[in-house]
Amino acid sequence: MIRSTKTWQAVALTAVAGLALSACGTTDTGGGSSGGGDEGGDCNFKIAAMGALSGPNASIVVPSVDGAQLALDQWDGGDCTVEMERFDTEGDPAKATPVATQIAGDESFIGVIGGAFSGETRATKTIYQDGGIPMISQSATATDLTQEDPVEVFHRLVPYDDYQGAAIAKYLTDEVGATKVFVIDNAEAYGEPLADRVEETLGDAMIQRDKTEVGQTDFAPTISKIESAQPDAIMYGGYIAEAAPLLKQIRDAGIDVPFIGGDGLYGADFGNAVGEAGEGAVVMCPCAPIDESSTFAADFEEAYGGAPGAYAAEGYDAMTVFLKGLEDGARDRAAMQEFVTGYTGDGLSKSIAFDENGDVPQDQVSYWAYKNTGGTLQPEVEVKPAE
Amino acid sequence: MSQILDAVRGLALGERWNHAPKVVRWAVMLLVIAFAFYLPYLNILPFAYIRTDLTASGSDWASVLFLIVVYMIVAVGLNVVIGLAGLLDLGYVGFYALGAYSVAIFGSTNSPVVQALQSRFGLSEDWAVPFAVCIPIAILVSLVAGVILGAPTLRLRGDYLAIVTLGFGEIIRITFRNLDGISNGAAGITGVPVPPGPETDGRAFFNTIDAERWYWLALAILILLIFLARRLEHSRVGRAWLAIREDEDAAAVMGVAGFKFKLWAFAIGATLGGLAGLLFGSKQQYVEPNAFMVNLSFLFVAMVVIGGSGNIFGALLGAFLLTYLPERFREFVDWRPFAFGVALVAVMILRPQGLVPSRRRAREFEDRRHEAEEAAADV
Amino acid sequence: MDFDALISGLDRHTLDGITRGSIYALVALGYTMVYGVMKLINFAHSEVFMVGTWTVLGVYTAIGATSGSGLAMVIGATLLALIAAMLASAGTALAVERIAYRPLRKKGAPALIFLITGIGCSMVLVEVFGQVLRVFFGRPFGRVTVNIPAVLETKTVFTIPGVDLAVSNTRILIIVGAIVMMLALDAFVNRSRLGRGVRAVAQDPDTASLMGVNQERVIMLVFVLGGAMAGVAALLYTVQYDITKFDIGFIIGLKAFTAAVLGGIGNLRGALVGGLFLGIVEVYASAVWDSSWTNVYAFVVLVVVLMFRPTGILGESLGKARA
Amino acid sequence: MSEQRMTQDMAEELKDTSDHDLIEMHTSGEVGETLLEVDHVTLRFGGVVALNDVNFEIRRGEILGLIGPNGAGKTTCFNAMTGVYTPTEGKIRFKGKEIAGTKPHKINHLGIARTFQNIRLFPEMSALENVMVGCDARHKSSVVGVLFRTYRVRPAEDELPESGIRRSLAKVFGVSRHTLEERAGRRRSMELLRFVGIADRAHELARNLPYGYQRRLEIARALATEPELICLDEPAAGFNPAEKEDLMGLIRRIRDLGHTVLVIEHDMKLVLGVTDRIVVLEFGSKIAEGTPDEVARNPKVIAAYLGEPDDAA
Repeated sequence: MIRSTKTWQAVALTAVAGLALSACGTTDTGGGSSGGGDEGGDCNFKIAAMGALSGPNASIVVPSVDGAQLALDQWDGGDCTVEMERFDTEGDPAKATPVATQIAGDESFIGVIGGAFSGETRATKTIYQDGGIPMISQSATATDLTQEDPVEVFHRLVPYDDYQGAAIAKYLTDEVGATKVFVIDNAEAYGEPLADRVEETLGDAMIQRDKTEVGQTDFAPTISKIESAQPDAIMYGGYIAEAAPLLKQIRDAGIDVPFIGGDGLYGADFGNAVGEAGEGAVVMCPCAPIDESSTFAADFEEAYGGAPGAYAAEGYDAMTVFLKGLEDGARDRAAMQEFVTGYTGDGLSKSIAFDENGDVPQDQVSYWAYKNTGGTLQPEVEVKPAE
Repeated sequence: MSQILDAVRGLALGERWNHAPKVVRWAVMLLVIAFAFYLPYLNILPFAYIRTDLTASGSDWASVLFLIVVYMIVAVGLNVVIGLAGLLDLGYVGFYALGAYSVAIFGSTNSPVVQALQSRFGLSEDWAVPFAVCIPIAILVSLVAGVILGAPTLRLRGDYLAIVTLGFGEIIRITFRNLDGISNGAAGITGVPVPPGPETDGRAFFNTIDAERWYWLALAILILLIFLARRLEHSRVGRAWLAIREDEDAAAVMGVAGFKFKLWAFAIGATLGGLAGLLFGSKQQYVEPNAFMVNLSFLFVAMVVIGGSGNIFGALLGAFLLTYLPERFREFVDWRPFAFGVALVAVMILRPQGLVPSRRRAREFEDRRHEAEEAAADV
Repeated sequence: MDFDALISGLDRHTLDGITRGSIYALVALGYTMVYGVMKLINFAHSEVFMVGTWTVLGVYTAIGATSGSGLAMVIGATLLALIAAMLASAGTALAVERIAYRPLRKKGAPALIFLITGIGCSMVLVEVFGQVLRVFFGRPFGRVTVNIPAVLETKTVFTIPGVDLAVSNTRILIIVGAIVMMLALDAFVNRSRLGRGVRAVAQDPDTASLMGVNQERVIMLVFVLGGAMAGVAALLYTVQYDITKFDIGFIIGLKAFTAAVLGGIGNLRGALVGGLFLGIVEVYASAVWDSSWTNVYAFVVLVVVLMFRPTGILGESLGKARA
Repeated sequence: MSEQRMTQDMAEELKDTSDHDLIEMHTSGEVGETLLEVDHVTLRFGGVVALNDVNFEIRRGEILGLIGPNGAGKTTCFNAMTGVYTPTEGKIRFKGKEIAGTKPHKINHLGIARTFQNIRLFPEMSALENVMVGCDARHKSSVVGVLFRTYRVRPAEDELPESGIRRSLAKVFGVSRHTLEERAGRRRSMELLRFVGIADRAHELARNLPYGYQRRLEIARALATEPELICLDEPAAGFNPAEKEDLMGLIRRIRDLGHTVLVIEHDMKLVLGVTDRIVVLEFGSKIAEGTPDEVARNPKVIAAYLGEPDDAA
């Protein structure tokens, strides 16, 4: 309700400013809200969280946005009033661009948490760059986001997929001792490059590669390829929806070799989807187990009624970086951008720093292998692919 | 709802419009167009409430308007195929994808094809096919695709055509997703070129922030296309399409070259779809295969049907509602698809002839309803 | 390209293809029957199947069946799940018919309107499981993949001698189940009085109604029968794949519809032939190349077949063959 | 022309400015020469012989009747002549050119038009539009021409617009063929509707027209394609005697316009009254041919129609 009165004011204001069309740019409504910021001192800002909050992939994104909200709720802002606005993109780049244009055009936004997925980030990072608004992604891991035409405003708390592929390969050779790995991917923007990188790192230790389709549930052709290849480990680059039936069918066929997937499988949903067949399956994730002494898990559970899901800690950290920036006196986007780029500090998920591309510095890249035990993912071992 | 519509009908707008002098009609049309161009700045209460950026978490109004107009172009094209020629095309997204990908593959410096051309002919790394050349390429590619798809399949009966075209849409998407060496596979292509224009404020004229310029561009194209589509509709060609839709065999005996005109309908529809895709890809500056899923084809068909099949203005209204409403009511996040489904079923049951049916279709509909009622009464 | 893999494992791939195709075929029956009688593509049919898979999960949960249950429990749970899935799917199909299609029929709406309404119904049903039920009941509803306990555990029952092909109990159940249901349905339509009504309406609705066939009843019947077959498919599907998901019907529905057209839409035996053919083609092609092109294989085969046989492999025989 | 404009133009069109020049056929052929030749045609479906060595010709400018009892093969013969069936043996030639295997719309372009026994109009198009579809068969404007008005023609003096600027523009740039064709097609269609006597309901949907109007609309639509040969398939079906009388007059007037007419009819009285020559079929074979008088006296024909020489079905 408060919001709507504010909107009325904003609209009225711009309406009075008249039909001098040339004067009001696209930012007119947004400009109004930021004008409203004057009433609460000079520190009245909004932070946007952009990602798939609805649709089939929401479960990977919502916990991280909840984590960010938790960080904001726990923050004592002093003079500052900060609000977080959630922008739903359904994970669809086409739906993300209007959102990004809106955020970039509204000066009261000082930072963006997201994009949660690589596709929408790819589609929107130039918009944020044009708007000069810093972004911290909690989970977009595509390599090209920073390695090909990087933009200054983009930062991320997770290392990119090249490292993940290397980490998986390293785990397979060092921990499993595999020499004949069967690599499968889902032919999508996430799974395929990941599997490519695993293949590259494994070299001769990979015996065969196969591709599947999103939405597929019958993997018989892949199973028969696995049977004749006789691998000693199987790697899958893809998401839970396909991994669950795939793994079940692998086990049904009596193939008992270790199964490992990327962070696309990370989350409580994996155990639910795969059932008993998933026992012992390994999921590689850039997310470190949360320090047991921290109250984060308990707080999160209290606030949102469930254990912190995928990237909740990263979401929390992303928000924390922006809030620290405000504490530090950053009062506009440029200052915030400068602050974020130079930020170092311990976060919930890891110690945070950004290199010149906005990536996690190479020496801090770390992965954890989680083993699915009794339906939940338990941390097994840390893997540092860059070493 | 039907009461409201009846009340609107009571105003007899159509009658008045038809009897208004030509000058008045032109003036009204110009006013409507001027208003459409003014829309991004609409801030007068209470009309400003149609904006999508007033609520928290809203999206940029001009960007939404742009998307609406792009989908309107799609609807105008699909209306030719479905509404006029009566061909059920469930793979329209394929042409939309082809348009978007054509401009990306030839115009982006990040495209594997452009890079291959660069190294083959020793061109600089900044070289790509100019945007102005990409437009005819995109149009030609979609047109040719329309003909290639149409030529073998248009002899099939309606329902078979539906599944074959649906398959075509999927084939296009999967091919773009899997061919890494041409379309950069699943990652898609970034750096899709934008139309040239004078630089303002250190940014390209068509940039990612000033979405209203994109909207105006698309709107201008849309108006031109509506004008052309109406020319077709009220010509020998449009009559041939209707005749084919009504009774293909009788039309053939009356000298209508059925296959030729169906192919034209398909090719014209494909071209418009490609043009819309081109605008979309260019504004987005990024194309990826997942933007072109089958569901989008269903959405397109729903636009044409819900507005009133066979009537350009119905199709425009359908495109507007189905694009605008989900954006306007973003706060309902996860409930939107459910509401969309319920609304679709409800509208179809309450108003099966569409919201603004063509007068022709409306009459046809009344007659059929009477027939159905009489048949029911007989039993 | 690996044709050797295809040739050397031909028996195996054929069995895989038949398994996959059996499910397509059962779902295809629903499309084909409704089409045969109403000349309508029932786009909501994929969700009728989806509802069936959730029903199976519900039954297992309710009676506490898990993998490793005793033989009596396995048989009891499977039979109960079968009946429940058939009822639920048939009920859903009937509900769609009553709520959505019937008013349209009364108003004499053109085919396109039915199509869009079907798509709308499909969205509603998907969202009921993906959103509405989740809001009220929480998990397992929602937009995630859900495990269904493998009550009937996969075991190799026998090995075909000579080719050394292991055949599991679940495969036997799927293939035999599908074929038995098909034969039963075929016999029903061809032999029974109700079935004659179905054929009469399919051939000529006007004449049929003059002959005293109640068209409304026939329409209800085909929705119920098609729905029940989708329910059977749902059980067999869960037996083989052990999962469900709110949008699981989409791809199966698409393939089943393709299979129906491939075999000759409106033709019951065509659904079987089309389903098996499509399943085998997909598996063969995936063995030679990979599965990321699966849908392309399916649709290319469809186009090629339709170019040579414009009304599908067996033609349209439930209704009269139209040129 | 837009649908809206139609309402305004309606009044003008309804004015009876009968102008037969618009709809007259101008052919180069000579009256009496062979137009269509059915040359020993046999047609079998599986084991059934539908036509057995049927042999006759249609001469330019005549009204030929094709009669026979039900199932005699009239419609089969008719379908073979309009390209629906290909003869098993024998040839069908139109102006010396074999027509078997030619697509229906090409046959129309050759100069053969037909009506249907069970009326097949375009029900959701107006009567005028139905006829305009027929006119379009002779029109040339292409899709590109319609879209961009590329093909310009220099209009005749009386085709120029009246007002000043438009007139000068038209003089300089010409007028698009589409515009001229559209205008001509419209006028011709109206004239045809007047000719068959249904101009008063030109703007009504075909499906809403009364039965008799629909029959006559079908004839107008067929005439619009400027056929040298027009085939009427049981045009009197369902007509009362007065209507039949009108129809006979219409058929004669069609011939007077320059068309050759083939009438397939059940009704002996109508056929005897209007035709120049008659071909009689029975069980797929020709049993008689000649003038109405000859045929009426032919014992085989009388036997075939035994008991119903004046079939008024």
